[in-house]
Amino acid sequence: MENSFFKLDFETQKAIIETLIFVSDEQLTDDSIYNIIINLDKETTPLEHSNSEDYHNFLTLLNEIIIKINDELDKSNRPYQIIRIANGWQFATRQEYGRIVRYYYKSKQVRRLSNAALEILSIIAYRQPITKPEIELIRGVNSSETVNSLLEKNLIKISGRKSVLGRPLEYSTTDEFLKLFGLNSLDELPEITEFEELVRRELQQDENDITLDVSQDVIEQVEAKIDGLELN
Amino acid sequence: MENSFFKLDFETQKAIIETLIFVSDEQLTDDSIYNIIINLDKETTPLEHSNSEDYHNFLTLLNEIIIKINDELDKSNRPYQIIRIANGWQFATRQEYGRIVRYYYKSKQVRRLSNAALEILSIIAYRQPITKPEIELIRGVNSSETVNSLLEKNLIKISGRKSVLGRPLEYSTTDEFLKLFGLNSLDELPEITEFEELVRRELQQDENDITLDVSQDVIEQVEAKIDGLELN
Amino acid sequence: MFKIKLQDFEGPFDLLLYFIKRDEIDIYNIPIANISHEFLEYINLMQMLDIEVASEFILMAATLLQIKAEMLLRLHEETEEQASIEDDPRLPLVEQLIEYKKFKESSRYLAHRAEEFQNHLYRKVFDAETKLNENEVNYKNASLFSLMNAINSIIKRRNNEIARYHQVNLFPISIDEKKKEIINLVRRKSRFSFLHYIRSFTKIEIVVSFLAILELARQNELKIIQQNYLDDIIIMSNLNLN
Repeated sequence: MENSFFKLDFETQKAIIETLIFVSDEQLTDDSIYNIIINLDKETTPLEHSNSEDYHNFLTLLNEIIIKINDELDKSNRPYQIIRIANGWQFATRQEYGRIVRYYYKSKQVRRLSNAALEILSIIAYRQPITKPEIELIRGVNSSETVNSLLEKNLIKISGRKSVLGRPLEYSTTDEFLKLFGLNSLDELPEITEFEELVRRELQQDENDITLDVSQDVIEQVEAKIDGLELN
Repeated sequence: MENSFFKLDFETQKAIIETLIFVSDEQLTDDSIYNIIINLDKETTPLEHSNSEDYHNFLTLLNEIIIKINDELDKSNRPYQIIRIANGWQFATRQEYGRIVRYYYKSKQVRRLSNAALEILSIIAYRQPITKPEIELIRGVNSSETVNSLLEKNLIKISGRKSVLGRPLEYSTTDEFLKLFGLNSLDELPEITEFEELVRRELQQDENDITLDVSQDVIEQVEAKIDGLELN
Repeated sequence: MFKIKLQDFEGPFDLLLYFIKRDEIDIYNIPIANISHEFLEYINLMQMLDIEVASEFILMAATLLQIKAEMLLRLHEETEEQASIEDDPRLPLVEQLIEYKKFKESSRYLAHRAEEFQNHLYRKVFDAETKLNENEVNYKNASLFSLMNAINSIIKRRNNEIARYHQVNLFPISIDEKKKEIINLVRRKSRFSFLHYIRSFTKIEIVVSFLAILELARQNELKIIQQNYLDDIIIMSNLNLN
């Protein structure tokens, strides 16, 4: 355990984990907590860690911390705690206050889709049917949790399997989605050419070479300009 | 006090308030908390309450409750508390833990506003509602791009149209603005005259001795310069 | 053409205020001849470096020349008399400058507040959803506009990543990166020579460094000193000024 997180005292570790879960806009998986903490010291994102001893020790510590936090929340009579949901951690109210929460949501309609959810919804809306690896290629980040939560919310559905290696699941939007966004059909979505361009760039794996959009003669012009500058 | 909320014991009242604030992803105003609580029993939305005795008593109780909650959060070492922001109540991390977590979340950089954006924000903050031409008059430079980006960031909003020729849009600051700068209301901003004094002190060396600074040989230089300029 | 547009390179008021502060000039007694001379030189420099000169700068140059002309006339008319403040042709400009500077100061105050407050982070995700019937739910940000915004933010994010990749090939370093590098250097060394600094740079890197230093000086992040025209430039820490 070289990482400095492990050298902190338990109270500080606990406060950091509690804060991370508090401020995250998605439920936090063990993996993502681990990555956030490891990244503190190293610049690279660790991959292939799931079997490492460090990771194993981290999981033990994390569980200990969350049990302790919930214990404290319980003892000080807080009406919420950290729960395990969709393979991640997040805050939730205790059951007995559920009625208040439900009332609050009903009256205020204050719920929001997270940014991640909106991004994924928009990608699926425009590119359906689409697989999770393709979504992640476009977004550039892991999207499993949010895809699952959108499935739960019934805003997207599994519509088939792609006939490529591994036969990954394909996702499409639902009628719920149309209703929520006030659309009669997907045709009513505005066209976004820039988005098309991005998708083309990301999904055409054959085009590995990214061409420079600055041509040789522009470079020459710049150099001529700089030569002129030195004369002055 | 007919409402049953007031008949509950303090612990339950506290838990209800804490739940409401914790559940909300925005700051909750005194009014909205009052409305939710009143509505818990009745199905109708009460209006015109703000002068009622009930409302007044409620405010006293609410303040008492929030002080108690924060006290408990403090004692049990939670890394967050309830703060007063943008005319409402909201859970937020304590400074010291926010700092640590921001450090961990390297990828999630806090948005840093450009100097131009800050200038425009302060002009709007003090002069709202204000039109873009009026902003540009003060800054002496085109400000369209930055105004648009502030709109996108939801730090300013279009609040109306000025009744002059062309009916230009008027801009005002938003609650987001208050939250970004940790303000409860615009009244918390220092008086603009304070800055004026600062500026005068800084830029005025000697207020009594004002002389013209143009001598004969400068005149010749200037004339040569003006001639040169016309050639361009 | 190779046009550079400096981001947040603010307007002519900033430039004038910079001159005034640098030379410790009394704002009510601006040496208009010197200032307009320097202002024009600056515009020339911008043109030389192919920085897009905003029309506001041209307008300000014209204003300065006009004020100068008016002062020349006054000089002829009232050689013996003491000039009164009220009809000083510089006054309207001075008032504009003060008005602007006032908000510039308050914007610094705001920046400071934001800095102080940025460590209060708000709670984001909360699970109340599982306890509700999803069909009753109305998401208040479920609008086409927010979908468009989401796409926009993907495009921006991805383009930034790709843009970074592009730059590696053409420009080894951006103005922003250069600014960071220079700031670090100034913090470490407190002063250094421009000529020494650029001795092993490519031409484009020299230009980028120069622009970065100009910008930093204008943002009051550092101080630049040049004894004589065409001399070496000394870059200095600005810490003692704050």
